[in-house]
Amino acid sequence: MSQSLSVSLPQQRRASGAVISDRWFSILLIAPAMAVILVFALLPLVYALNVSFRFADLTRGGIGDFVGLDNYRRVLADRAFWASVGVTVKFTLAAVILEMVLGIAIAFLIHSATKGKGIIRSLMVLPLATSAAVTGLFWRYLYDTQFGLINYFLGLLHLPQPNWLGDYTIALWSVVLFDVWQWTPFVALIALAGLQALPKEPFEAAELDGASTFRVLRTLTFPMLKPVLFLVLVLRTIDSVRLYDAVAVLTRGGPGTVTESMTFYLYRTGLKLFRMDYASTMAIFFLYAMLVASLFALTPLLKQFSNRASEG
Amino acid sequence: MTNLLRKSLLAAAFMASTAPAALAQECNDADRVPITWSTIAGFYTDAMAKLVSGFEAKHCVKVNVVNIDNSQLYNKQVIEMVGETGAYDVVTLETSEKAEFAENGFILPMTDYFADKKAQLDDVAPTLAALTTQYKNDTWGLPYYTYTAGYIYRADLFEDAGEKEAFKAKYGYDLAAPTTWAQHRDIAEFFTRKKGDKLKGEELTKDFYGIGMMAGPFPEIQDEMSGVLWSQGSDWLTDEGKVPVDAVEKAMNDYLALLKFAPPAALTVTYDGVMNQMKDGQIAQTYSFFLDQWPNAVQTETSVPGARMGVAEAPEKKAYIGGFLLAVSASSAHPKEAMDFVAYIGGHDAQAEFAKAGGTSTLMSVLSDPQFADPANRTKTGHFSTLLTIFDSMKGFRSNLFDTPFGAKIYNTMQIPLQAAAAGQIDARQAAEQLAESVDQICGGPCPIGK
Amino acid sequence: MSFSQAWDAGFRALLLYVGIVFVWLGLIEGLFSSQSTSVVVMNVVAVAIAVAFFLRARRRAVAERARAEAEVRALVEEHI
Amino acid sequence: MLQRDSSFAKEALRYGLIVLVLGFIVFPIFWMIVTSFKPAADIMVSPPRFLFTPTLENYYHAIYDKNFLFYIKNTLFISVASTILVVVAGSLAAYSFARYNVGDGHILFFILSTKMFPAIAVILPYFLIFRDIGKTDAGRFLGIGLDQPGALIISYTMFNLPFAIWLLVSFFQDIPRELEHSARLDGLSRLKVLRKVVFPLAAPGIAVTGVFTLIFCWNEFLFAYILTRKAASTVTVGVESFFTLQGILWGPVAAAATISVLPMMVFVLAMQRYMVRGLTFGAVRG
Repeated sequence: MSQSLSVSLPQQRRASGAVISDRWFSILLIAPAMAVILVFALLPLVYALNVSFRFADLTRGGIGDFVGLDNYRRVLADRAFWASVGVTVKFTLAAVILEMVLGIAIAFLIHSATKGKGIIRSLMVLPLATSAAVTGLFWRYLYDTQFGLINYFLGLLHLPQPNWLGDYTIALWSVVLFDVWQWTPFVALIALAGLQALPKEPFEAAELDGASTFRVLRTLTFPMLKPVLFLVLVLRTIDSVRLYDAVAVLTRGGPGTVTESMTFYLYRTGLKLFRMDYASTMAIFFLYAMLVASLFALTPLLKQFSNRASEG
Repeated sequence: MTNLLRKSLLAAAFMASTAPAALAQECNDADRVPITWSTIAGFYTDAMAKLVSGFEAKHCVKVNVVNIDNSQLYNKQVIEMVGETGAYDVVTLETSEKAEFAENGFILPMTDYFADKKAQLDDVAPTLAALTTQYKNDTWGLPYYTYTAGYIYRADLFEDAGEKEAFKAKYGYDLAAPTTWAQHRDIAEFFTRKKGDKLKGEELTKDFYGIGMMAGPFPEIQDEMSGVLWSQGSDWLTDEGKVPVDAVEKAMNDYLALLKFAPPAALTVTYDGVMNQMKDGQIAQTYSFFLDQWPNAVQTETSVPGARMGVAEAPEKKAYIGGFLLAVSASSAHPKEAMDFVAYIGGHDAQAEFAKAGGTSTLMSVLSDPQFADPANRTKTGHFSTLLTIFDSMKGFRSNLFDTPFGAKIYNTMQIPLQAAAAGQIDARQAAEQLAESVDQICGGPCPIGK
Repeated sequence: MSFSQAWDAGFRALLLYVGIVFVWLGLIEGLFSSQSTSVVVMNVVAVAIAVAFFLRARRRAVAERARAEAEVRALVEEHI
Repeated sequence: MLQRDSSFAKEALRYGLIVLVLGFIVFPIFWMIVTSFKPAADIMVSPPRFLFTPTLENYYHAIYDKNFLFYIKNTLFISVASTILVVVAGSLAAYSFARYNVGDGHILFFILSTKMFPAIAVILPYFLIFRDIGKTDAGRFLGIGLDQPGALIISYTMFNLPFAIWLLVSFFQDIPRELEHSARLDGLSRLKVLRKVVFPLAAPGIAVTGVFTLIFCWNEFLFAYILTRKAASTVTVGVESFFTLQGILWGPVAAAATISVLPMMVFVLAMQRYMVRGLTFGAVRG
């Protein structure tokens, strides 16, 4: 991964006669974290790999015989699995795009506000501090067609009153809306912090040159914000793909399976049907897809990390 | 049931529950054997605490009650069983889960334990006992609560002269609690009104619906449909362990026909939603509905002026028979004490106490106790007599769903196609076929039925 | 080829191997009448492709290293 | 940027929009808090009631009948302990990655990829691991086992470390090496340099990481639910105890939810000023 030719820099740095070398020091520093991660990440992975090649219905005798690749064949041929992949992709695209666009827009809106920034920011933090499992419940209450406030207000305005969570054509979008509510402030706050951290000089120079607002945005603001926005994008994507809480509390995958995300299907297979073999196999597919995706998404970030780390 | 028989049952039950009293005379807190009971959260908590201390007074045992949300109870218990942790000594099982726990050795048979307590066993409503405690000729515990379904309706609407007249004029027969599903549909249609229409001669300030239904993403949709399916003489599983696609399709179509008269929230709620709609005066009747909710439903009489609630047997005299079975975990370190606890909670004294608090008892001696038929107790136990009728009508009934060790998994999956059809995503035929397919997948072929 | 580069190439080759297995099981296996033949052929193909990928990465790394060394040498010579 | 040509109308429009956005963000939480003060008879009614006699009944029920503060206490202990572990272990590791580039990015990638494995797939192995650890003497001594706080603390530490390390690496890279070099030349040991120079400079980043970790731990449900039974249950699990057979007790749920959200809100609000600089994750450099 590293393109730098690691010539003989370390020797130079070992100037001050320490007890241990830099190399050992650096390894000692990561040791505590690695110990935890190795045990609690690798053991479950080994377990899942093992189980994915076996028959394993936990309610019937636990982990059983070796069955070769049968679980993989079955998962690949499982329509419900692919449907859940579709739901996850749809949800992730919709939620992440909406959150990024709205979040950035809100950040600009607040950034140029002259007064009350502190209080605005304080209020924006609130959804982040709550758990989807709890606030989701109250969104269910808001969405309710008989008692919910949303339809009540729509009724007052003589607008159509959709069955937010019961209509199979919009249930997924209602889950997206909930996610947007919870996470747009996160994007907005980070984008706002990014905006505020931007250096003043280039913008003053651009102003002197008489550059248009749009040109400033395109050539100065966005390029400078890009790293932080990219980071937020990656964070939100990883979280959205693992969508579970919101679905569990709002729709439980329903109506039918229209909101059944991959992780919810995984939950149903693993913790309702107790077919750990399929569940583990699906988890491995999931991991595989994420690894391939992150190889593309994260390599630039990691390269940046290691380049900066090996710079003197 | 004659008076004499009841008295002898009472006496037997009394003896069974008082016998060990002498043993526990000298008991230090340190000597108490700890047992843990996993049960449903918020389940008559106060009454249960009293019952538990009643048990602790007689036995040298400390009972630890763990409350779990109903929708998570099954998987939480299975995980502890599979892990053989012994964390739960007494588990709480839904009717469809019994066969799985019994077949896979998660719970201990109590046949021997009850060998000399036959009278207590016989006191459990026989219909309920057959479905909840029996599997492959063994007894697996005692049910301590039943949510057997019936029919709950707004009696004040049914007795209103104007409504009666209008109904008769429209349908040609008298408005009364329905005895067939066709009548039930007519009533649902009849009472469906828009805001501004008149109900009982008064103008409605909000939409009114003919029926409240539980088509949300919860297993209760199949409880509702069970009554319809069973009254057709069919079942969720044939004796060959297959889903009868045609019968399910028909039941599904009946269900869809009724759903037109239910509030839109029917697609997102379960029984508590229906009760909220009832208490807010939005619906006229239920479908096949859990009678244990009667104390809840009666609150409509205070929240809706002029309302009076009625309870009856479900149309065609068939409805879901449900009960929470108390069973003893195979990994329990103290099975003897755990069994004593099961016998105590399912026994007459505790059940009578429980009924006073509004719990729906499973014992004939309690259900038929005259004190609970007293009009003064109507708001808590007004449904007991109806329950007795239902048990009587359904005597000898068995469902293959409760006799297959895959019952729990099927039960946790079947709402998916049914609900998809209710939401209009697929039609009844597709739902039945999808159900057949997923049941086939769960069982890996035809489901074994253990009789 | 440094250890780091070998690791990287090896990891990618492994992902490639697994990917081929998944695609094979999902799309190609149906064309075979015997499952065991399919599995054997699949493994041969997947291993061949993964190894080829690794070797290519190795060749590139070696070439790049040689080029870089040549550049350094040139620079050093210039300075002298 | 836009300030220079802002007229009054424009400013009014801006604040109008801001109020709209804030309304959307705050309203659901506001409604939850309102519900927590409603008598049971005023909650599930149509049309919704905006005027009612406030009551503390729901809080009474949540705190006294359901002993909700017990869950708060558990959660507080577990979350704070996990956060401390994550911040300490994460900072050390992140510094190592940032300065010494251990593993040339591969270990960092591996650490990140552990976050990609779905939690639901690891929950049963975790259950079995903690069951077995709990049976050993060490497990009993350290309180690591099913239904003990240690199991959750370790799980949460594991789940937050990748994210934490990732965030922290960029903060440490922002610290000029020259400072460390001169400190070293002044004769400070490497650990002293870490403590006296590096960590104080990276404080905003560490704070942000800590805040996110704490929020995650506080709000986590699945692990808390599977790995605990009663003694170590956390607030998210505790809220479930209001889902009764008579239906969801909306008033008490709202009260419990308000109580459980409150500490987080206060904490986040208190940290908010401090967080602003940290929130850029060191990714924006002037």
